[in-house]
Amino acid sequence: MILSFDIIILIFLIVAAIISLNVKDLLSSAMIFGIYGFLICLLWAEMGAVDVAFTEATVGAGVSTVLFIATILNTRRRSSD
Amino acid sequence: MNPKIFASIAVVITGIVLLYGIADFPTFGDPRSPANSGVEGGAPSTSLYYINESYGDTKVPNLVTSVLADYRGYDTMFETVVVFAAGIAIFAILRCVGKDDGAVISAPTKNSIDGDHNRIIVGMTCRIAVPVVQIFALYVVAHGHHSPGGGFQGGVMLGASFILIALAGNLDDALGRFSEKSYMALASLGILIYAGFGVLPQVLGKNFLDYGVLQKILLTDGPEMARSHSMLGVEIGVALTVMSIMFAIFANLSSRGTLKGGL
Amino acid sequence: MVEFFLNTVKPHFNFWVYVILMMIGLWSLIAKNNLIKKMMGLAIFQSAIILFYVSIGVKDGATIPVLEHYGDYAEKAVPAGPDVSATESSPAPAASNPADAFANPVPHVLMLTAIVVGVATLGVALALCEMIFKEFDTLEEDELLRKIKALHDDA
Amino acid sequence: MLEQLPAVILLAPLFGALLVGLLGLRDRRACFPVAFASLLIALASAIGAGMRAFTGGAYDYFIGGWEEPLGIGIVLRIDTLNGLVLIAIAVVAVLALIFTIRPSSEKDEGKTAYFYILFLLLCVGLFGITITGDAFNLFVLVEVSALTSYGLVAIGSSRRCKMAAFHYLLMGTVGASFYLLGVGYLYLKTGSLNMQDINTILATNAVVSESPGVTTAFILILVGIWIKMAFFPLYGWLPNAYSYCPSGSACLLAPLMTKVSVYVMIRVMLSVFGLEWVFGHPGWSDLVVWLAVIAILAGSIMALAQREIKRMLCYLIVAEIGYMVGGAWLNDPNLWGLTGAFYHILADAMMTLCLFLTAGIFFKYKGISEIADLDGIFKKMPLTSIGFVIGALAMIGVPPTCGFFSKFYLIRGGIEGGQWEYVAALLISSLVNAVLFFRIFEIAYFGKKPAEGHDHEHNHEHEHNHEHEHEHEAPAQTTLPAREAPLSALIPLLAAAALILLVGIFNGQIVELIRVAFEIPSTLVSNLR
Repeated sequence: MILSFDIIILIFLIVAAIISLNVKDLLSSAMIFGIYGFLICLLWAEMGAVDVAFTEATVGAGVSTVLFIATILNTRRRSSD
Repeated sequence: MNPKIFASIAVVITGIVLLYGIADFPTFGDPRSPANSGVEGGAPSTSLYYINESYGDTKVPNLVTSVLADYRGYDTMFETVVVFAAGIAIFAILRCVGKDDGAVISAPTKNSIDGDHNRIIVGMTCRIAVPVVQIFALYVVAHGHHSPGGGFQGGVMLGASFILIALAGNLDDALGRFSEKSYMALASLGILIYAGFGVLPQVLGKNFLDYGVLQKILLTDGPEMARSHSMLGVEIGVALTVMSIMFAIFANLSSRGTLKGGL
Repeated sequence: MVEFFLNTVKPHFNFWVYVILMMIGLWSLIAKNNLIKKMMGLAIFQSAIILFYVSIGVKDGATIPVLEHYGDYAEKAVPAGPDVSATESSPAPAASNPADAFANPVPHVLMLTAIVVGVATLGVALALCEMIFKEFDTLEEDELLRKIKALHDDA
Repeated sequence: MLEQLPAVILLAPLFGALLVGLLGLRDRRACFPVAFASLLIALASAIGAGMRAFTGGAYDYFIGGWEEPLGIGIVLRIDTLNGLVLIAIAVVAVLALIFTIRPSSEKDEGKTAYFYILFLLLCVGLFGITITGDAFNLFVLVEVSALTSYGLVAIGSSRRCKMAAFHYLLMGTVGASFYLLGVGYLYLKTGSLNMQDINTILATNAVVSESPGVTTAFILILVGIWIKMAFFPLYGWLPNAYSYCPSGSACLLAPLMTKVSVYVMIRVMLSVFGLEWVFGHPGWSDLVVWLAVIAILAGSIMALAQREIKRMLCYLIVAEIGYMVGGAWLNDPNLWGLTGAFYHILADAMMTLCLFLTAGIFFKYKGISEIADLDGIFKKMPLTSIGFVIGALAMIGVPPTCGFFSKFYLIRGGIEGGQWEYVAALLISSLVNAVLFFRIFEIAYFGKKPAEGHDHEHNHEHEHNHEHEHEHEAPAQTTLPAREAPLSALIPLLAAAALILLVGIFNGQIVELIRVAFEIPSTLVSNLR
């Protein structure tokens, strides 16, 4: 664990979370959510939880984003907030 | 009530409760914290036990795998059941057999920028990538004992390779390789393998999931290697279920339950 | 301010961030109008909990919980077992406790489960979103509630 | 072989679900026999495992054989309390399954198999929740039961059940997440996940048990469980989810989900934190009892305002949860409140099953979902009406039924604990139930006054049918001749009614079994005072 690295990723995480929740275009929002997933995966790796990082990379950043995009393409892309 | 005001109140109250609890936490990264080395009055720390003894018990160097698949294997079995249940719930919600809802579901028109040339490039790349992804996924499943990885990660990657086929070509291609019948059967089979490794020791007179006694069947030298091999079997079961369900969820979501057309 | 940060926040920085992330998730879960945005809030909420758990298991200067990455520790560790439990109960633990070289594997195991449960929930929720869209042709909560109320009044 | 029973309880429905997945999708006629057989095996092993605990006391089952040191593996712990709950779950599941034997839907063939798979997996989850001795394992099993119940709510094809299921999913996930977070706080302070181990640490190590982290953990776990059980301010999801889902699902979900959550709350108070710790915080008990009082009153009043049978029953569930939570927190010296609350879990499971079965029969075979349409139903369906009357009398609290005895114990606890507001709320709620059900009896027995106008009524029914066109189970024509419900519906209903009477008559024995488990804590609490 490297504390400065830790702090930087955590701040990026908060930024990514806020942006992905506030973008009105859901497809962009889903992509930024994918970025959030990869940042958090990086964080797990940095904290020594490699198995969790691996799972997060495949599940959180990969499959979740694909599922979001599949749903958004089948419903509506714009959101009111 | 305006949801924003309600949300703010709920968030502030929860935040205060959580921060109140944080105040007396051990310092971040402290190896002597209760979680990392136990407290007085309780049983010896499980964490230290796993680090010190699990290699002797199971001969698996990756502690996460040995804890996941053996000591807490019961959890992992139900985690697989959760995935299976989610898959079934999604089929129950979305799947509509033979009912063509023409009004709502029309095969989405392909993007105009996405001409034939792009499809050839994407298709060829995919054709090269998919076998590599699958081989790597199998490696991840099999090598989970020695390096990060295991049934879940490998299973999700295998599922993702089929999702890749569906995304690059179309869903029918992917379903031609991995049909509805086969993913249902494989998903059930995966849990059956896992639970089977649990029931076999019961037949041999030990408790559920007590792999050590399987040395009689697996013909290993000593219960440790029997545990190690059984964990591999269990991981394969997990991988099968996760692979099938991940692909099935995508197939149902992308085609709104018709399993035709796709994205 | 700086002092507060160094004394109170920095030793628990991960825990503070987890609370912030969790509150972001919880707020959007309740206040956002779009169902898919709600689901993103829920996913962030769950990842905050995972952050909390993983932070529990971190040890300063420890490596990943795979024994081979520490030379031949795996062979040494087995006979060293009883000694370790002896040092653990003593008030001033020896700095050379070999178990300190590895992160605590338990939270990692638990969180593998939680991540998979999270994605399973997400899948079910998105399937419900698609069905709701098919029935009501919208995913905005206020419109949905209006349409459902109209349905109720008709009946 | 007998010592393997705790695992068999879970494995039988699990294998049943997989078998339905393999066979049932090809031939839907295979679904019911497989499911029924696996649940019967589960019932038999639940009785076996329970009897062993009733006669020989609590015992542990170590998964994987990991006994030493405590907490490295996962342990299943069976004592008299969860022995009773196990048997109740198995009985309710078997009866609810018989009710589903005739799926009236002709379309959507695949859904029959999915329904039975979800049904069996829900039973797996509930059995697992009941017997586990590991705090994190409880979370995993809660998620098994939660995901399957979302599926069971959404499987109907009514337009509103999807939205109800979505809200249920959001609330359920938040509740489970709070529980998970609470377990995380506990793990951080104690370094253990085993319930028994945590209990020992909190009892012996004052530094840990008095730290803010443990208090926060308790609050988080409690709030999480309250969301799951729809306790008063957090009940929003329940009425929609249970009234818009198909009758077959409702008969399983309504009696079991909330009751098992109450059981989890009692288990957490009793076996994880310990009653001494919980009631050692002055003011908490009063606060929760007041919340319960509000829950009881609010649930009863909202039930009065409902026109639909199922929705009325849903609000009654909210009130009944108030009974149980309040009873568990009464903190009376002899623990009669806790005893009553636990007895009420069993009693309420049977009562709710009976009433939801009746509501299901009325809807499925007569197409009736509103109270006003029950008009003269007693003459048309005499046997169904017997079941309904017994369920209703139990809900009101008339002596030979179990509802009377649970209220008796709860009120005794309230009086001994000096919580008069709780006693008053219980009595008011019984009165409201009496008003509610006697109003229904009047309509169902005498029929409606002619002054109400026949035209209006017909109109009403017509619209009503129109609305439910999309329902998974298409209601039968309302103009059917007077005909009793088929045996597949009558057997579970009359069995549930008989069980209401049996649980009532044998209340002495059951309460004795419950108090065996409270024995040690009860002396501690009386010493405290």
